[in-house]
Amino acid sequence: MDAISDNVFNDLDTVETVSDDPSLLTVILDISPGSWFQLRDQISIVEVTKSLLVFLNAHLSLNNSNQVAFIVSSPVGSKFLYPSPVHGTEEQRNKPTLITMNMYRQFRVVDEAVLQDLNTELEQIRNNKKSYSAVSTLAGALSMALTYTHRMLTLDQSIRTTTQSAINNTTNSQHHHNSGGTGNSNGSGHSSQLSSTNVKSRILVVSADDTDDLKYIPIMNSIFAAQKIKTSIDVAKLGAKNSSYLQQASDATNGVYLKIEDPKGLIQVLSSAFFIEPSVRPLFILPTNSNVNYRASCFVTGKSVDLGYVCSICLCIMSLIPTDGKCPTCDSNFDARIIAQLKRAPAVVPKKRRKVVSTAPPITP
Amino acid sequence: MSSTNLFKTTVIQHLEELPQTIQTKLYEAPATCLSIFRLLPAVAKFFITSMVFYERPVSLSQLDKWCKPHARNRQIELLQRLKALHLILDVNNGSHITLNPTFRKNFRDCLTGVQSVNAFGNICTTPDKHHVDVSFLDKFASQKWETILHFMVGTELVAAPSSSVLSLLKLGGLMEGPGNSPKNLAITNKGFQFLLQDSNTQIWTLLLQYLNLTKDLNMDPVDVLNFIFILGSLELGKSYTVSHLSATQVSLLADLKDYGLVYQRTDSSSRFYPTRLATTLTSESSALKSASTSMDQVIESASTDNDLSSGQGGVASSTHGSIIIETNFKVYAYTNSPLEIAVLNLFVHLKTRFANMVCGQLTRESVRSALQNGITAEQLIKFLETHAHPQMRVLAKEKLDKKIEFDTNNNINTAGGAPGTKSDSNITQHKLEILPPTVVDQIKLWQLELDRIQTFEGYLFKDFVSQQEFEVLNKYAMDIGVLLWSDKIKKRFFVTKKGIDQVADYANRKIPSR
Amino acid sequence: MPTATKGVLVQCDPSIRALILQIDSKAPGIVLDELDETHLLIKQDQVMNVKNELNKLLSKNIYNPFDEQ
Amino acid sequence: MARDDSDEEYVAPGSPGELSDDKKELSDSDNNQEEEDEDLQDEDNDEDDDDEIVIAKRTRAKSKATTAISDLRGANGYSWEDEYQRSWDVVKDNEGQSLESIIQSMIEARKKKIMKNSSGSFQRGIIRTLIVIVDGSQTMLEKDLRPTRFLMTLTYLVDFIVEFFDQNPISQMGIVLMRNGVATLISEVSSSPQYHLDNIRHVKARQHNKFEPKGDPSLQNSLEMARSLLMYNFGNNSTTNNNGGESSKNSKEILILFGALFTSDPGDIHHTINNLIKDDIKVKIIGLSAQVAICQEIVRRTNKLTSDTSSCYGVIMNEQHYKELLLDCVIPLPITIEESLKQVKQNRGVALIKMGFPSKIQLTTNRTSLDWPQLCACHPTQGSEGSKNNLLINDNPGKSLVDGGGGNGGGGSIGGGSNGNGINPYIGYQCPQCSAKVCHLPTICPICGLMLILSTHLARSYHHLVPLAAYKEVPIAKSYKSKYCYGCLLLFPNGIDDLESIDKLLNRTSSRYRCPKCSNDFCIDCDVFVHETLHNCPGCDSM
Repeated sequence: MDAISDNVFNDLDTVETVSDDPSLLTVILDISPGSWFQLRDQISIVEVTKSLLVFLNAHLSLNNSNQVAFIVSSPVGSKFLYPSPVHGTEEQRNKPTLITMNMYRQFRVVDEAVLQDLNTELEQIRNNKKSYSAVSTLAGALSMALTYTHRMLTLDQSIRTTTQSAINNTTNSQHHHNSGGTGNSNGSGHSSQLSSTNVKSRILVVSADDTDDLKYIPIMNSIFAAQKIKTSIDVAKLGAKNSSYLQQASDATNGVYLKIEDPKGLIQVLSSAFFIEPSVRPLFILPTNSNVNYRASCFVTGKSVDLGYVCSICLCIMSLIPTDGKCPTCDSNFDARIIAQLKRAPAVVPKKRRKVVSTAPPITP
Repeated sequence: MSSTNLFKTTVIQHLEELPQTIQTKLYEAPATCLSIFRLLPAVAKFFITSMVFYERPVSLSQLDKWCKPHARNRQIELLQRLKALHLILDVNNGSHITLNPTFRKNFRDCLTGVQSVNAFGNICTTPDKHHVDVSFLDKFASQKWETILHFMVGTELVAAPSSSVLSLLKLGGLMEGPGNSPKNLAITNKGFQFLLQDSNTQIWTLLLQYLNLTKDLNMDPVDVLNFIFILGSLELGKSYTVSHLSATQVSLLADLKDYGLVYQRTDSSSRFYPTRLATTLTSESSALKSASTSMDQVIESASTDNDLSSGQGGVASSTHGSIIIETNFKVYAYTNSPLEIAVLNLFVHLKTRFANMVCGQLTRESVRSALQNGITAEQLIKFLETHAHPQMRVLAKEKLDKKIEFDTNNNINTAGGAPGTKSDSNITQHKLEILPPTVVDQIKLWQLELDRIQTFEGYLFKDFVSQQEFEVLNKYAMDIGVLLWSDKIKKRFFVTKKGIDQVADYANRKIPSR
Repeated sequence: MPTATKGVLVQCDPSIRALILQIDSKAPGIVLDELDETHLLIKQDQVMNVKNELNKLLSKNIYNPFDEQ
Repeated sequence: MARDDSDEEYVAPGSPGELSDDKKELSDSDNNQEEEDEDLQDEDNDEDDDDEIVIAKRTRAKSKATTAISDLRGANGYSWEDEYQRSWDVVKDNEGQSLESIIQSMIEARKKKIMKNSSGSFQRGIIRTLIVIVDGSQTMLEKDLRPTRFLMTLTYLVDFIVEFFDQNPISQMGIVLMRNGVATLISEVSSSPQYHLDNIRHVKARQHNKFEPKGDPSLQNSLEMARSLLMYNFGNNSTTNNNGGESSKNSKEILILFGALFTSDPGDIHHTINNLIKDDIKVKIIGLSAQVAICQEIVRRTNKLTSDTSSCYGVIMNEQHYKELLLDCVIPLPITIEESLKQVKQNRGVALIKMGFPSKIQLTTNRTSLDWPQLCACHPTQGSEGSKNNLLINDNPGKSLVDGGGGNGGGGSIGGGSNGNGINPYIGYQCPQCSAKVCHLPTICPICGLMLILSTHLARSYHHLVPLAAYKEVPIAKSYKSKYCYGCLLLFPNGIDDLESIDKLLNRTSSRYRCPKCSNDFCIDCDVFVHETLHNCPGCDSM
């Protein structure tokens, strides 16, 4: 076959390789009140949401079969705002619409759902004292985004009988109610099963949280799962500091991480740097403005460490040798002799140092 | 994907050829902006969005920084395209570019939802006495559309489409024959090719023909295009008022009704319903599939028999593939629609027919007859690919994944080192092979076999006296581009039929004068 | 003085050329001139004839799965 | 090509055969087996068939008892022994009950089975060193696995390697080919999956000449080679330090993929077994044809099992089962009670390892990342063969540059030089202790000897340490409190009004799987995804 160099055989190769496959964009907005309070002079959650909605609209306008999801993560819990399973009940429908009726239907459906639910969500946070102290639930939101993405990626053709019709019911009823009884829409409900094998997906995390007190293991698990289902995690970080976990998340999944200095210009950044579709990523040089820090965090103090001790049983990372000689996580007793060796003052003489080293398992001979 | 690209380029091409004034007028309608944006290639979309919210001109060198070196060519090509559409404009002597201000404003309005009231059609607020639901619209659309297709394949016992459709078919070169009487029309090679495309492409082909007609009909092409693009953004199952439409658009409405794009109960009715064919005009694939439409209906009826869940109906109407091809060239198509069978019959040797499927085989003869009808191997392959059974798609996908997995595997240990970067470049090395490669190659070989000889009419010049004489004429023939073949040693060359007069003249002038 | 001969230039691969010559040898008067390895000059009115003959010859060597049935 | 997916599905019929009969034969065949071992070479062809059948039955009985069998294919063991099952036979028409629900519950049952529940916190030897011994003897040319045993083994091995390093990122592996009476090292001990994959591909490419399966296998030779490889990679430490802590944090393992029914050894294999025990090396074996007594002994003694060797010695029944057995070996071995007791007795704690978590160095301009080759301090420690083949930049200048500052760094090379190990020349990592730059992780800093690792490497193993509790299926009821899946918003089917009809529909499910911790309901797809891939409960983490 190689000998055939006729143009009939070459024609296909010259066809544009970048496909216009539908893609799924999941936006995760961290609305923990503490962090946004810090930024109150610069931007408010509502303003950010407005920018994000325009961003979602732009994503929808790329392709009729493109889909979006919107998840908020707050100390109260993570929740889908769109597609929202509870949305569309009678009371909801009678509420005054927040979005002008003239907006393009696909956009309006999404924007309306997000704005309405965001308001109820913010209300809840206001009434919930817990929200001022609790830790971030970003890991949970990421997990939800991944399960949702997984669902969209692997709508199995062979089991169309129930699952797909069910999924269609979800999305369709969605449209049905939101758009005031459209009946069967040709929007996401349809495309979801049409494109089951070639949907591309990505996740955008918008967070202003500077505390970086994310749960380490769940975040890491999410990253690996994202790698496996080939989903990029983009991160737009507002606030003062970089988040090392989120940096790792985007770096490990070929995502875009940007720390946004001026939140006022958020929409411009969203519509350029964060608008690189997964299908065209190979063609672009991805923007970045930070060096990724792969430091782990200490299991005891929660601080990030670059030189630490690792329990050989449970692999937990410690910045200090525990005083009781016990692993804080798995309770195993550490070998006293090894601890003694490690506790010895840092050796200047290379020979002594080698002794320290020798307690580590050699990975390379 | 490939076939949709086909129609996209044709629509875009059509738009590119329009004069700038018309283009700018087009960009005044938000719906049109949105639709044109959708028709652009993915990379172009990115450039546009990155400029929508950026007021200042962008320097080209800045733009270059976005692209990886191997994508540079594509980027330049795209920018040319966008310039032809006048979506981007040169400023500062071509060192910077900026977005067309009209387009920028309207597209931005569209995204932020502040556009004028009428931008996306005017919904009828009053309920319709005659209830119209989505399934009715689907039925209406497919009936209308299939009538046209059936007429083209020559299925008997089908009412001929309206005369406007017929003249359009004739004008587009899809059918030919004396007069406009339906009986006299016969399908052309182009018509065969037309049949193999998906319905979106087909509709666009007809609509573009229609656009060409607008001048003769004294219609404003901007008005027509705007209306077509608005149709693409309407909601299925809703009725819209006719009263807001311009006179041109109202007359257009009547024609679109003939194609099944819109439903209007009577010509004087004050409301119209867009059908699925219309609402998916600017979208990817969810339109009725030309040949598989009827097969969907089969599934649909089957599923109601089995009392499956209610959601099934909607699903089925957009299922696409139904054809399975094996490596031994056997073809199985789950269909009982005369239309699809007729189309298949163009290039498949059909052997057996069952209640819900037909079996056949791709043979040299069957494919040759298709090729002789002017259908290209490329088109056959594309048709088979787009209509491949989902199961084939799934299998192909699995195979591809395996290949990529085997090749890269570098996202395992490089948790830190951006796994995507490498594997992405590798993905491009493998293509999704939905059809068995043997079949694809063989179809191509059959096409090659068909043109084993290439023939050119013309004249052979020989018996030159001197080498110099030969050289002079040979060079002249080459310069005016009519030389097909030449042999310096034997002093002979061959020129095309077109070129013979010029070359003979030249010879007469040169040789006697010597 | 050069002469111009009207005809049809046929471009093909050597194997096809051989086949055309074979056709010519059976029914002479088709090929006007043998130009080189891949080119022949044939009579204008014989083009369809040559194509048909060629197809017949080529089809001989093709396996047709329906022949057996 | 089957249009209907269910054609592929073999649904297990009810419990077949009687165990007692098989067990009787089991003891008989044991005798057979012993004889067989004594004159391994003379194994006769005409008796072969008989033996095979007996042995086949035996393994079948075994597997059944331990339930570690493929549940997708026939439950009779060998798929070809099964009564022919038509997928449509399974579907019983229950007076107009919808087929759909039956099919769905079948699918769910299948998915449920795919998941293997392994909750409960284990201490595992997570830093593993594994030597895979692949049989390359003549028997591997058999075509009972398509296209040949050998080729299929290599194909599966690729999957295994990928999976192994995915789950055990800080482990090492080596591959030995057992061919023509000798052991050949085809892939050195390395922690780079790419390196192994390249070598496997190499073997695959030359399977018809250089690596053609040939001759007899020698277990002893290969075990000895594997042992020396393992000892070499551990030796330095245990001799200098002699603290013995290795046994708990590092496990030394051998996995044999054995197609033959005999071994042809130069010496006493029992001696080798004793050595293996002494060095605390654990051997797992997957047999491709039948159980062999000597294999059983190796497995039993090295794993310190009493009688039941089925957990470490499996004989495949079909291709699917082969894959399952192989992928079972990916999961780190739990530390046996005996060992942990030993630790307590000797009053020796577990080891604490000092590790560095280097930061990534990538040249960046203001906004964009740049791909720019960098120098590094590490040298191609393994796969020098490979690095010779594809050298990006001349090796020599790099050497002189790094040697100037390097202590025991040895020869340095420019980052791209050692591409044999799948190293990206554009990315560097800086040792937090001595600021040397290395080009790949995990590794040991060539300058200061600190173990360098990415936190992500460790993190990949964490889900083994904190397993997610299995979701419980919600019992069938008239109505449920959840309407949709918490993870993916899939609508659940409604409750069944007619509870009486359930008896007829044996397989019917509620399609809801509830997390015991957060009490959120998930669909079967999310359940599988959460437990197999994500290892996070979206519900628990969102609270």
